[in-house]
Amino acid sequence: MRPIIYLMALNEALQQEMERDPTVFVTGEDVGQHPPMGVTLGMLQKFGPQRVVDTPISESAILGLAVGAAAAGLRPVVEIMFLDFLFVAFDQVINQMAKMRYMFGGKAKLPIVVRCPCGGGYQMAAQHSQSLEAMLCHIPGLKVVMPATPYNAKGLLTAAIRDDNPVFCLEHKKCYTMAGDVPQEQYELPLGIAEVKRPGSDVTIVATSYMVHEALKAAEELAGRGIEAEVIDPRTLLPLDMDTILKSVRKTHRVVVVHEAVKFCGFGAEIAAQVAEAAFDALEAPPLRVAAPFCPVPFSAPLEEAYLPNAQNIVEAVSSVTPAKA
Amino acid sequence: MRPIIYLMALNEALQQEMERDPTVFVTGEDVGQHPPMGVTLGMLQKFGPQRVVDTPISESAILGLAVGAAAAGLRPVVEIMFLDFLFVAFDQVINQMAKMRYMFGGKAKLPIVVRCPCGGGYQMAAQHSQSLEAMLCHIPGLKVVMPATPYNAKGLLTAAIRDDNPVFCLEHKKCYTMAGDVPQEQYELPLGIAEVKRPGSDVTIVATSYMVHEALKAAEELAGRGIEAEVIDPRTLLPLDMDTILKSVRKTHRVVVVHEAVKFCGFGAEIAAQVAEAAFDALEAPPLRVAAPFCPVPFSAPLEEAYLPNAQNIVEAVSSVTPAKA
Amino acid sequence: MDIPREKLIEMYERMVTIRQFEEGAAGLMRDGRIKGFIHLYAGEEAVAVGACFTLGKDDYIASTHRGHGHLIAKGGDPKNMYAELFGGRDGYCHGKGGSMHIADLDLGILGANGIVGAGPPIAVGAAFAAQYKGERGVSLCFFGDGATNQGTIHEAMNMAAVLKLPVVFICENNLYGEYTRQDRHQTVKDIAERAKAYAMPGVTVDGMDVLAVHETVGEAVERARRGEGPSLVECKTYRYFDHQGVGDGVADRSAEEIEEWRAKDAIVRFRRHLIQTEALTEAEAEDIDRRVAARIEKAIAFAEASPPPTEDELLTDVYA
Amino acid sequence: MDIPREKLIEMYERMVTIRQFEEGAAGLMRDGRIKGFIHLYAGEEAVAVGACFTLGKDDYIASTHRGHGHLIAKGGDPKNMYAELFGGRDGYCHGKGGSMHIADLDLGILGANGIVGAGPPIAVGAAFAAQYKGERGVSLCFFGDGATNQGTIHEAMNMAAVLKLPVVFICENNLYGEYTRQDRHQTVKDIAERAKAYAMPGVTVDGMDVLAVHETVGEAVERARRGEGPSLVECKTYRYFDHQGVGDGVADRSAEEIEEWRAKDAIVRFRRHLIQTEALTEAEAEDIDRRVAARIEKAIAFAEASPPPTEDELLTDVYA
Ligand SMILES: Cc1ncc(C[n+]2csc(CCOP(=O)(O)OP(=O)(O)O)c2C)c(N)n1
Ligand SMILES: Cc1ncc(C[n+]2csc(CCOP(=O)(O)OP(=O)(O)O)c2C)c(N)n1
Ligand SMILES: [Mg+2]
Ligand SMILES: [Mg+2]
Repeated sequence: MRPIIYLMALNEALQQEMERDPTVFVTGEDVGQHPPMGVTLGMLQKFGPQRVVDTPISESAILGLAVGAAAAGLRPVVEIMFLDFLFVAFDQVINQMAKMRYMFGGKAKLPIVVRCPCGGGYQMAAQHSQSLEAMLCHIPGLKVVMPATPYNAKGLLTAAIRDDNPVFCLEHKKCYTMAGDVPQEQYELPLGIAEVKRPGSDVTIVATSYMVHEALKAAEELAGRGIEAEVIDPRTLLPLDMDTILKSVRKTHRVVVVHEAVKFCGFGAEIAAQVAEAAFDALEAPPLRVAAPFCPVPFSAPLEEAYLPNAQNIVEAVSSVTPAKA
Repeated sequence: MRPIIYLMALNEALQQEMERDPTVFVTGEDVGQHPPMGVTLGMLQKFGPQRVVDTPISESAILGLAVGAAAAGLRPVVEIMFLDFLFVAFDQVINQMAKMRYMFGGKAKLPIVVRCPCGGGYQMAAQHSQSLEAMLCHIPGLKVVMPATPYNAKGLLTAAIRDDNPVFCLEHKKCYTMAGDVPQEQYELPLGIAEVKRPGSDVTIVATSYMVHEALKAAEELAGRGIEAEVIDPRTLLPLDMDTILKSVRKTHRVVVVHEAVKFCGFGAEIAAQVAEAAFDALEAPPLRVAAPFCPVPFSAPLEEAYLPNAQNIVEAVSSVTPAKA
Repeated sequence: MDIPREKLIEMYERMVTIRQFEEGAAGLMRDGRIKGFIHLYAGEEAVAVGACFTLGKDDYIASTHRGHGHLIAKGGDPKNMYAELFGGRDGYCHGKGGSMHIADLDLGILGANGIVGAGPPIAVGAAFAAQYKGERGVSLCFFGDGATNQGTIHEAMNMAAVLKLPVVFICENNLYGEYTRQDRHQTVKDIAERAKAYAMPGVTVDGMDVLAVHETVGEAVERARRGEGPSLVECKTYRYFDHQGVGDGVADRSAEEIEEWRAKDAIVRFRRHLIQTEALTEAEAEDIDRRVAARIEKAIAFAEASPPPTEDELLTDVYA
Repeated sequence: MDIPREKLIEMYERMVTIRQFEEGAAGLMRDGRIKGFIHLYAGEEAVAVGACFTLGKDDYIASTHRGHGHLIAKGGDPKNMYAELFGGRDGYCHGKGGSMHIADLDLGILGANGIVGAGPPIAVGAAFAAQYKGERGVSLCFFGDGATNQGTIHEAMNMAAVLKLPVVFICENNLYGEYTRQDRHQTVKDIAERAKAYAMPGVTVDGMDVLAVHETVGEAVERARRGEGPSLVECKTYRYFDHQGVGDGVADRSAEEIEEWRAKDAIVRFRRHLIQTEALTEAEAEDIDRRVAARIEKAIAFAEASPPPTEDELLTDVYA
């Protein structure tokens, strides 16, 4: 293990898997000659233009290329430059890659990974800052991961590439330059297993993507007040490891769900609803959600700051449902 | 009032509003010469090709046309032949029409209506049967209505056309030929107001779109067993009238949310989560959801029947949380 | 072009199979024995057969909502196709897909598709795979005149041209997209013109002449196999039924227009040609027609007897 | 073409304003005084000014991610544009949009756009509105060479052609889409070729020559106003900065190529022309440059002083 940054962890996952499996290739806009976020740096030089394929600006054709190539036996890893652009080509996602296997009676395998940077924090405004994972999670046939750390990024991406289904890997821009220990050798983190980032007995905080870090900050502050929060990162949103979440809530009797997307119809609603249903008797306080307010992501720095959920919001939400101890 | 079918109620709303307001026009594939579901029947003859505009098969251009025309002062009513096709052009929905007003600092008004048939039941399989309202409801800047009866269809569509924001009117295919009393004269049903379809004291059933009818059937059957269900149709999903729902739940202490879309990350999660948060103390049983299982809509009749939620499923869910009385 | 007699006869038989399959399907629909959406291919047989007979087993096709003809031409079995229309377990998709989603990757069929314009990018992907693997495979995609106004087709052609992929784009210009006549949905007459936007060959061919289609597509396929990139072939053709369902098409098109095209019927014409060139006798041709009729009849019986899937299959095959 | 002297001078001043605005923005970005994404227009001034000077107030434009030049050309005020880059309340969008979303419907500006290819369908919509209202208004949309591979642009051109709408499609072919050279993202060289797919006029013009752009676009605009439908005008041009941000562009393009284009600088060339034709003296030209510099300096000061929006504005203007 050595500390590397998140984007290099992704890069390493891609490179090692491409070395291992000649059917893996990466494609997207400028992934070869000028990797937008740097995740595919150095790969064109190493693997050549047949396996690191720059494309025209044509998201539907890029995703369609992945669908056709996967159906014909390859394992494409697509980069969509910003998650926001996926919706230009959403048909290929929800009506094609997600449904082909089922519609064809099990006759197709679509081992596709679609990587997309997501999230705000860099004043990129309403069309380059969104968190729209909830839409993908509503579509049977897809899988969705949101790694928050370099270690998880490498392990989940490796597993995603080896998975025989379309997997979306949503990478928060704020995570790209975070450093963390990552083994040099290949490893897989099985999809669908949550991680308990911090044990605690008083409240369960379920946080996704970059919000995991805000939740951990909040937990530190709460600990100072005598409240021990258990922080859970689902890591995979679809399929979702509810067992780990429910086990925690049955212990803490309280839950706060945190994500950067807007609250209304966000992923947090699903977790809150499942907790309310399956752990009804265990709950001693209403399940709460901390999420963005119902507006597009604003450009201006103070507005964007007010928009993005943070540790302080989490502390407040937790405090409102957890009796003070200290 | 006289009984007319749902699709004629929509037709009447369109025609009367076009007579009243010369800036209203309708457009979409074959809306003029051969209205796919019949909603725009007779309109080309009456209003001519400038106001009833057949288009090429180009959903992005159709929605873009609506956006530009609305920004320039018209009030387009677009038909997307099947809700499933909206995702071919989803960028124009989520990144353009929904966000322009906000991104432009309030300088644009986008009075657009997008009408889409949705839902299953006719063996149209995975790409012509979906219910994906939850995706639209996750986007600030949009409004979403799902009328279940002819009366609501006419009133909500009229209000939608007069609204200065993009409004999606999702019309369940099974509703089109349902008859009901509808006033001849124009009327508006304000967006954002739920309707209590049936009063009851033992459990609240919140159902959307065609599921309202299944919920009413279930309520009849439950009444036979001594359980009085209050059935609520939100009618507008965004903005959502939670007050009416919460008032009911505070009375009945139980809630079952019903929709045809798949459960995971469906609209029901939002209602359940909000109820669990805001009426936590009033709840005497876990909030339940009745919705489709997590798979694409299958073609084969017995599979599709097993897939679609129905009155029986609702009765079972309600029974599991409501003590038997009779 | 020298096509061996056996192949000519096979082509004829395949065209007849498509025609009879569609008439059979129309009958089943009229009788209420099958449900859902069907888009019948009758009238356009020369395109599917002319094009697919240039391909081998390892080549791919991507089809459309009007897919039955392509599937049969590429080797699909009417038994399993009908079973799919019935929603039966022996259907190509075990009843889960229906007419708009029949696929068989073992036959190189990437599926019919309910979304207009969705197939071409997928065909481009299969062509990419062939090129990637260093195989000589090609990928062929069908789409209608109406579909050419979808952005996806533009993107697919551009992508294929840039990456020099072995794809042949086959436009079935049957003059209508649903009920909209071509001159009301685009301002070009020959869709082959659009190839210029990608600096690729674009040819218009008589889509009622199976040999002409075969020759033109064959050249494009050979070009693709040689690594010289994609082409666009526009086939002028006509559908006999309504856009959707089993009407006779007169609701929206003039009786004269329909008559005019029926007079050019591809099967009648090819049969006449085969007899004139003595590839076939009248009696042999009738024999084929009868053999096909028997096969279709048996296929329908097989399909109708196929049990529907059971409820416990509802959640299978969502994920691999 | 006879352009009155005042207009020529105004065009020159507008080009200089764009250049200086962009250099000002680059400076602010380098100093860390503004943040976010900016795509600078320097080098392409002749296109925006040549095109927009054919329009009146009631005509519309739809712009791109590289929008500053279009906005200034159509009458946008540098003060409020800079204020937007600072995220200030006096910005065109009250700080909510930033560089990629500046719009002003009162000026007929349908907005910059962060989504490549999203503008043209919207411009088609504004043209529809003009036609619908029976006005003589036209709508003009800008997009890059890279953008022409997006399906939306194909759809928009086809739709405009079918409905014979008063739109002019202006392709700013600056030879690159992000870092991808044109010959790596499409196989045609002259994008004007693509007009053939819609049977509309397609012309290629020297995008470094403001008078040539003005004349060519002017003809297309007149055609549109006469109700004869859309046209495509391709302008060959070049950007001086990096695709995004404030680098000098040498990271991805050869120094020779950059030099070659800088030698054709549209402002230098137009200035030389004005002086040679005695529309302007050297001194007058310098005067203009200084006046613009002063205006830009004041605009930046104004913008920097503009207070940011307050938190209570976060949720305003989501709905009308
Ligand atoms: C994205 C999308 N838009 C619209 C439709 C509805 N639709 C199905 S077939 C069709 C017409 C297609 O016309 P064409 O491409 O000419 O094919 P043809 O039916 O004539 O064979 C339309 C509009 C669809 N299935 N998908
Ligand atoms: C749908 C979409 N895909 C990709 C991008 C990222 N992107 C922004 S600008 C750009 C290049 C555009 O090239 P071109 O159209 O030639 O315009 P130029 O930047 O050269 O002016 C790309 C790929 C985007 N903004 N939207
Ligand atoms: Mg057609
Ligand atoms: Mg460019």
